[in-house]
Amino acid sequence: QEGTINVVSREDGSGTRGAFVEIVGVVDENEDDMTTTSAAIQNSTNGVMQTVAGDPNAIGYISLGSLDDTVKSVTVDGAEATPEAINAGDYPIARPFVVAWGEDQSDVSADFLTFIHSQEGQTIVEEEGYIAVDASASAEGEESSEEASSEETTEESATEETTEEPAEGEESAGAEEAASEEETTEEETTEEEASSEETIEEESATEEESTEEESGSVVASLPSYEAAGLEGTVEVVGSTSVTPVMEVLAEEYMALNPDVTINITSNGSSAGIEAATGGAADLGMSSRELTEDEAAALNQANIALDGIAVVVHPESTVEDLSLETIRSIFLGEVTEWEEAAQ
Amino acid sequence: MTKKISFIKILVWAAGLFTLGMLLFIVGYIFYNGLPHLSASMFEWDYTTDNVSMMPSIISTLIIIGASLLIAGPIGIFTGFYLVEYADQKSKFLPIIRLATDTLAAVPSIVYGLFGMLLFVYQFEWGYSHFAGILTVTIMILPIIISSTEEALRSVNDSLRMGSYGLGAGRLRTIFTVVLPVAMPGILSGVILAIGRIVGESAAFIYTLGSSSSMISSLGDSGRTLAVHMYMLSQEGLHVDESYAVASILILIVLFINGLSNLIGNRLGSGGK
Amino acid sequence: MANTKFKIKDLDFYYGDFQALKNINMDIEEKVVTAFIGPSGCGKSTFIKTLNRMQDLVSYARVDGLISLDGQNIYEKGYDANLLRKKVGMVFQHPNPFPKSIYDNIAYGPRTHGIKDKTQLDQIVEESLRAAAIWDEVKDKLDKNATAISGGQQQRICIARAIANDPEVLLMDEPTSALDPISTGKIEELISELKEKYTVVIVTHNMQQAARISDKTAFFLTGEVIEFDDTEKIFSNPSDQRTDDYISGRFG
Amino acid sequence: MANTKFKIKDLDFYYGDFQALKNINMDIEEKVVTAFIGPSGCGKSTFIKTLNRMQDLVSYARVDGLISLDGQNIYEKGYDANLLRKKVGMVFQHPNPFPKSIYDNIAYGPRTHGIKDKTQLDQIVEESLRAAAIWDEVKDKLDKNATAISGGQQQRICIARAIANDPEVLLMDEPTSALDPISTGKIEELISELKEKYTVVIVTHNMQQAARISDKTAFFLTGEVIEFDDTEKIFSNPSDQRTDDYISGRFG
Amino acid sequence: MQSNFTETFMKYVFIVCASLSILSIILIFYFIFEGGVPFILEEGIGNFIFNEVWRPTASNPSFGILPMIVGSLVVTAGAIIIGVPIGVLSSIFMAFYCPDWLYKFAKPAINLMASIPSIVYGYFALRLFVPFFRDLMGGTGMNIVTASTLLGIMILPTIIGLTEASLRAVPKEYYSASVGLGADHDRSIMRVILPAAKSGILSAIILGIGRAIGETMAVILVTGNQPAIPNDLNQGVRTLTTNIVLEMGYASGRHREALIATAVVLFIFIIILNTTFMIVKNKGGND
Ligand SMILES: Nc1ncnc2c1ncn2[C@@H]1O[C@H](COP(=O)(O)OP(=O)(O)OP(=O)(O)O)[C@@H](O)[C@H]1O
Ligand SMILES: Nc1ncnc2c1ncn2[C@@H]1O[C@H](COP(=O)(O)OP(=O)(O)OP(=O)(O)O)[C@@H](O)[C@H]1O
Ligand SMILES: [Mg+2]
Ligand SMILES: [Mg+2]
Repeated sequence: QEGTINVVSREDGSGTRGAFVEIVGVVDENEDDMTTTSAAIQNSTNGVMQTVAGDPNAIGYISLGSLDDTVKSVTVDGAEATPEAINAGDYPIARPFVVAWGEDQSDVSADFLTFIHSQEGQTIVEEEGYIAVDASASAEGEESSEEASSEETTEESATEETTEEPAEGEESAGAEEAASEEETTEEETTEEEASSEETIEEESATEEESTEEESGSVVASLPSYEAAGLEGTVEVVGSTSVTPVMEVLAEEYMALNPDVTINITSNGSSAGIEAATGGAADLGMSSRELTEDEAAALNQANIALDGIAVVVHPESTVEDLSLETIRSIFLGEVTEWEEAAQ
Repeated sequence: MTKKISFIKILVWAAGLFTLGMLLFIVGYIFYNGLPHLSASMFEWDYTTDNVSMMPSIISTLIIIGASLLIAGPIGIFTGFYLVEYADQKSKFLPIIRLATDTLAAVPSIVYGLFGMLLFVYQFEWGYSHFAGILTVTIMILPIIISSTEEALRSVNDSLRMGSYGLGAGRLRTIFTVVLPVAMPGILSGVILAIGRIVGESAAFIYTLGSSSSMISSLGDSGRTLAVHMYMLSQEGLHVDESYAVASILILIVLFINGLSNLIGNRLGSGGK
Repeated sequence: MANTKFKIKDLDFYYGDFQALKNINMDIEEKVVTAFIGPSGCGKSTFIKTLNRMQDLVSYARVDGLISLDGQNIYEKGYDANLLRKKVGMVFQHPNPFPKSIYDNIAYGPRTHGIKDKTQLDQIVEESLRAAAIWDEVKDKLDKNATAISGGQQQRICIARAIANDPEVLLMDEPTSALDPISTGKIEELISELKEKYTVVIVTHNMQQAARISDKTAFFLTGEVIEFDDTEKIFSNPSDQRTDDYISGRFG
Repeated sequence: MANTKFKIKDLDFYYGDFQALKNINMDIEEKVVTAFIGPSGCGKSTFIKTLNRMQDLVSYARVDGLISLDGQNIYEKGYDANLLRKKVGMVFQHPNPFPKSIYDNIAYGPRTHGIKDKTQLDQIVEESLRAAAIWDEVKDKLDKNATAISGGQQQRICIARAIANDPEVLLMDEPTSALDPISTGKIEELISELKEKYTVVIVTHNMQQAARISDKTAFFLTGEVIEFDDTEKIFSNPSDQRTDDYISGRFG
Repeated sequence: MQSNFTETFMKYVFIVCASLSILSIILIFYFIFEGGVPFILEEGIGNFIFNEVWRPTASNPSFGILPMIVGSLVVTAGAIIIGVPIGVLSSIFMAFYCPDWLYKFAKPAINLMASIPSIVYGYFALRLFVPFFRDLMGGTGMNIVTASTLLGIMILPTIIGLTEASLRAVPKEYYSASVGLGADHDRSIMRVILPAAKSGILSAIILGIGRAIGETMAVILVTGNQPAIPNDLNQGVRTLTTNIVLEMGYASGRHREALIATAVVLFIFIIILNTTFMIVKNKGGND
C-alpha cells in the first residue's frame, strides 16, 4: 500500500472518537484529543464507512457492530476485532454503553433495567454483536477480567476515572437477524447467538462459539428474568449508538410485558442525559462517560461493551497495524502508507 | 454574428439540459438504489428493528403536514388578507411584516431546529414531541404561505372587488366569497411548496421532533418524519439499502403531491378564469 | 322635468395632494339618462365613483362638499355605504362578472342583503336577466360560469347583477367601450329601456353614443364641469368653445 | 402620386384556425401617410404587423398571399427578417422604451446592426432625437433612464429609436392613444414632418386624427378592407355605407 | 348581511395573524441570542470570531469559529460561482428557449429538485462527486470544490424559480420593441430582457446564497469538516451549520453554548444577507 494516508475521523464529542483516542492514545499529556486537523470528519458510522469504502488510501474507525464487507477491518497487534477477542482481552479498542436515570425511578423502568441485566437481556446484547456485562459483578466493585476495556464495566471505576474516554457505540448490523431469532434462542442462548453474528467474518462463527465458552461469557452466570406483569410507559432517550441494541431489548421486553410501552428517542448522548436529569426520560442512553456533574445527579449502569474496528478500503493491502502505528497515523505523525507499513 | 447566435443558444441549452440531467441523474440514482429494496414489510404498522417499517414515519409525516397546515394555513392566509385587503399600503407596519416574513424565510433550518429545541423542548418542557416539531415547522412554512397568498390576492383583478363592493357587499363578504376563490390556486401552490419543505426537512426535526421510531399514540410523543427516518437508517450504515428505499418513497410522494397540485390548480384555474 | 335624485354642491375631490375634481355643482334628475363626456383623465370616473362612495376604498382620497341622494347627505357620518351601493348600482368599463355561475352572479347582491329564500332568488334572477335583455340567451345555462360567455353578454350579466339589487340609480362607467358594435347596440337599446325605471348616469368616450342615448350631458375638462345641459343643446349649440372643440374632434 | 412601397396581394391571415385577415389587397405608396381605421378587433394591428413580419413571433400564426416591399416578397424563403425590421421600423401603442439610458435606447438599433464607433453613434443619436423633435428636451439627460420621463416624451424616444435605424418605412400602431392631448399634438405634428423622408403607416382609433394627418385611409371591418381611398374622399364621401356608419359614430 | 361588529372583529383577527410572524421572528431572535450571546460575551467577541482554534472538548477548551466562518464563506462563494451562471442560463432556457413539450416536464422537474431532501443530495454527492474530485484533485475528495459543486447544484431550483419569474415579468413590449428594431431572439433576450430583470435576478442570487449558507445535512457529508482554515482548494472545510449539527448531539455545558453561539453568528450572516436583499428589492422597485 502506498500514497498519502487519508485519515477519517468522527466528530469531536462523539463517543466513538472519545473512546478511540483515549485507548489508542491519540492524546497529549493533558489527555486532550490530538487527532490531526487534516482528518476528514464524518458524523456518522455510515459516513465513515462510505468514505473509506470509496477511497483506497483512507483509514477510519467504526463500531464493531456496523462492520460489513464494504470496508476491511485490520487486525491490531495481530488481534482480530471480534467480541471474543475483546472478551479475551486481546483486542484493545472497546468502550461501554451506559444508561442513566434520576432519583425517582419508576417500577417499570427498574424492571426494564433488571431485564437488560438479566441472562435474557445480555443474551440479546451478545446477539447484537456487543459484549455482555455483569451488573451484579460491577455492583460489588469486582472486575471480572483484566481486559483493557473491562475497567469501564463498573459504575465505580467509571465515575472514578472521569477523564476516561467518553464512549459512544454504533448500531449493530446484527439487529435484524438477531431480532428474528430471538424467539428460538430463548433456551440455548449461548450457542444460538454465536451463529447469528452476521457482522463478523463468517469463518469465525464456529471459532467464536468455542472462544466464548473458553473465555467464559458472563451470560450463563446471570440471573434469569421473570416478567413482573407491570404496566406503564418507559421513555428512553439518548445516544444514537446505543439505540439499535436498546430497540431490540425493548421489543423483547414488551413481548414479555404486553402492558408496557417503551418509547425510544435517539438524539445523542448529551440530549439523553439532559432528558434523564430533567425527568423527561426514565432512562438516558449514553455512549460516553458521564461528567462529574452529571454523575452526581444521576445513577448509571453499563449495559454492554462495544468494540471499535479500524477499517481501510477492502482492496487495501494493509492487514495489520500496531496500536502505536495507528496512534501515529491519527496524530498525523505518519502520513504515508509506506511509512505505516514498516 | 451568426456564430454568436449559435453560441448563446448552445450555452443556454447546455445549462438547461445540465440542470435537468442532474435532476434525472439524482432521481435515477435513488430509484436504482432504492426501488429494488422496497418490500411489503417496510409498510407494516409497527416499527421493529427487523422490518424497519416506515409506516410510523409516514403517519407522523402526514400528521405533521396536516397539523402545521391547519395552523399556518389560516394564519398565513389571514396575514395575506391583512397585507393586501386591509393594510394601508403606505403604512409603516407593512414593511415590518415584510421584513419579518422575509427573514423567517431565510432562517436556515438548523437555526429553526435549535430554536424549537430551546423554546418548545426545553423552555416549555414538552420534550421531543410532535407538538414541538409541528410548531417549529409551522413557523418555518408561515412565510411561504404568506407570500404566496399575498401574491395570489394581489393578482386578483381589482375589478372583481369593485364589482362586489359596488353591489353593497362588505369587506369580509367580498374577501371570502369573491377574492378568496379566485386566489385559491395561487394559495394552494404555496401550500404545496410548504408541504415540499416539510417533507424534505430534517435538521429542524431532529432537534424538536426527536427520532423515535415507534408509532405515534399522542402528539406529545417523539417521532420521526420520512426524511429523518431515512437519515436515521443511513446513519449507522446498517440499513443503507432501506434508506434509499425510503428516499424513493419520499420522491414518489413529492411527485404525487406536485401532480395533485397541478390537477387541483387546473380544476380551480379553469373555474376561475 | 322630474325630481332631483342627486344634488352635488361645491364638490372638491383629492387623490392625496392631487385635486381631481374642482368645485362641481350639478343636479342629476330622476329617471333620466345623464351622460358624462370629456377627454381621458378629466375626472369622469372619479366623479361617478363619488356618487356611490366607491372612493371610500381609496385610502388617500378626500371628498369636500356635499352630495345628497334624495335629500340626504351620503357622506354624513353613520350613512351606511353598503346600503348606498345597493341603492346606487354600478356597471364598470370592463365586464367583471365573478368567476361563478351566472345564477350566483345575479344572486350575489340579494344574498348579500339577506335574501336566502330559493324561490324568491329564482324569481329575482329571472326578472333581472329579463330586464337586462339577456334571459333568452342564458336561461339554459344559468349554472355555467359567467366568465365563459362573450364580452357583450358578460356586460349585460353585470347590468343584470346590478338590477338584481333593486337599485334606484345605475352608474355606468364606459359600459360599452370594451365591446363590439353589435353588443354595444344591444346595451344602448337596453339603457333606453332602463330609464323608465331607473336613474341612469353614464360615462362615455363615444360622443355619438352620448348623443344617441342621453337626455342630459355634462362635459368635463381637467376636473371641472365645463358645460352641463340638455344633450341636444350640447351637441348642436354648445355655449363653451372648449365643448365645441372637443365635440368636433379638435382634441382628445 | 408616388412609387408603390408595399404591394399586398390576396393576403389571408390566420391565428390558428381563426382567420383574422381576409383577402387583403392594397398598395401602400412611398412617402405618404396611410391610416388604418376600424372598430376594435377588426385586424388593424394584425395587418400592420404582417408588414414587418412581427407575426413570425406568434408561433401559431399563418400568412397566405403576397406582401412585397420594393418589389421583393418579404415572406420569401431566405429573406432576412431582421434586416426587414431595420428597414421597416415600428412604434407601438404603449411607449416601450427599454429600461436603459436614453442614449442606449437610441443606439440599440445601430449597435444591433453592427455600428460600434462612438462618434458615429453619437451623431446618429443626436440626429434621431432631433428628427423625433425631442432633442432639446432630453439633450442634457441622455444618460438618464428612458423610463423616467413623461409618456409623451417616451413615445417620441421610441420614434427616435426607430428612426435611428435609418428605416424606409415607419409603422405606428395607435401611437398616441395612451397620450395626453398636448403630447398627441406634438406627435401628430412630427408625423407630418416625417412623411418627407419616410413612408408612414399609422393605425388609429381617433377618426379625427386620421382625417388630420393621413393622405390615404383604409377602413377595416372584421378582417376585411371595406374601403381604401384618399383620406378626403373617405371622410367626406365614403362609397360604402358601413364606412359612413362607422365614421359618423353609429357603431364602434 | 355582515354586521359591523364582525367586520371589525375579523379585521383585528387579521391584524393579530399578521403580527404573529413578527412575534415569531422576535422569539427566534430572542431564544437563539439568549442561548448564544452570553457565551460570546464571556468568551470575548474577538476571541470567538477571530480565534482559529476549535477544540471544544480539550481540557483547556478553545472555541474559535474563524475556520467555520471562512469555511462557510468559501464554500458559499464556490456555490455562487458554479450555481449562478448555470442557474441564470437555465432560467433563460426555461423562459425563452425551452420547447413547450419539454417545458411541461422541466417545470415540475425543477420544482421537484427543490423538494428533494438535502440528505439525498448529500449521499448522492458522497458516492459520486467525492470519488470524482478525488481522482481529479487528489486528497480525500471531500473538499471545497466538492462542497461548492454540490451546493451550486442545490441552489439551482431557488435561483431558477425566481429568475425565471422575473424574466417572465419583463414586459413583452421590450422584446417586441427589440425585435422590431431588427435584433434577433438571442440579442433581444441578452441585451434587453436580461438587464431589465436584473434586480429580480439579484434577489434570486441573494436567496440562493442564503440557501447555500444555511444548508447543513448535505454539506456535512462532503466537506471533510476539518475545523481549520484551508489554504488549498483540495482541502476540506467546516461550515457554521455543519459545526452545529456535528457536535450538538454530544455537546454539553459550554460546548453546547458555543454551538448555539455559532448559530448566532450564522443568524447574523443571514440578517446581513436579508438586509442586502431588501435594499436590492427596493432599488429594483424604484427604477
Ligand atoms: N386611484 C387614483 N389615485 C391617484 N390618482 C388617480 C386615481 N384615479 C385617477 N387618478 C387621477 O385622477 C385624474 C382623473 O382620473 P379619472 O379616472 O377620473 O379620469 P377619466 O375622466 O375617467 O379618464 P378616462 O376617460 O381615461 O377613464 C387623472 O389625472 C388620474 O390620473
Ligand atoms: N395573438 C393572437 N392570437 C389569437 N388571436 C388574436 C391574436 N391577436 C389578435 N387576435 C385576434 O385577431 C383579431 C384581430 O385583432 P387585432 O389586434 O388585429 O385587432 P385591432 O383591429 O388591432 O383591434 P384594436 O383596435 O382593439 O387594437 C381579433 O379578433 C383578435 O382577438
Ligand atoms: Mg375613466
Ligand atoms: Mg390593435
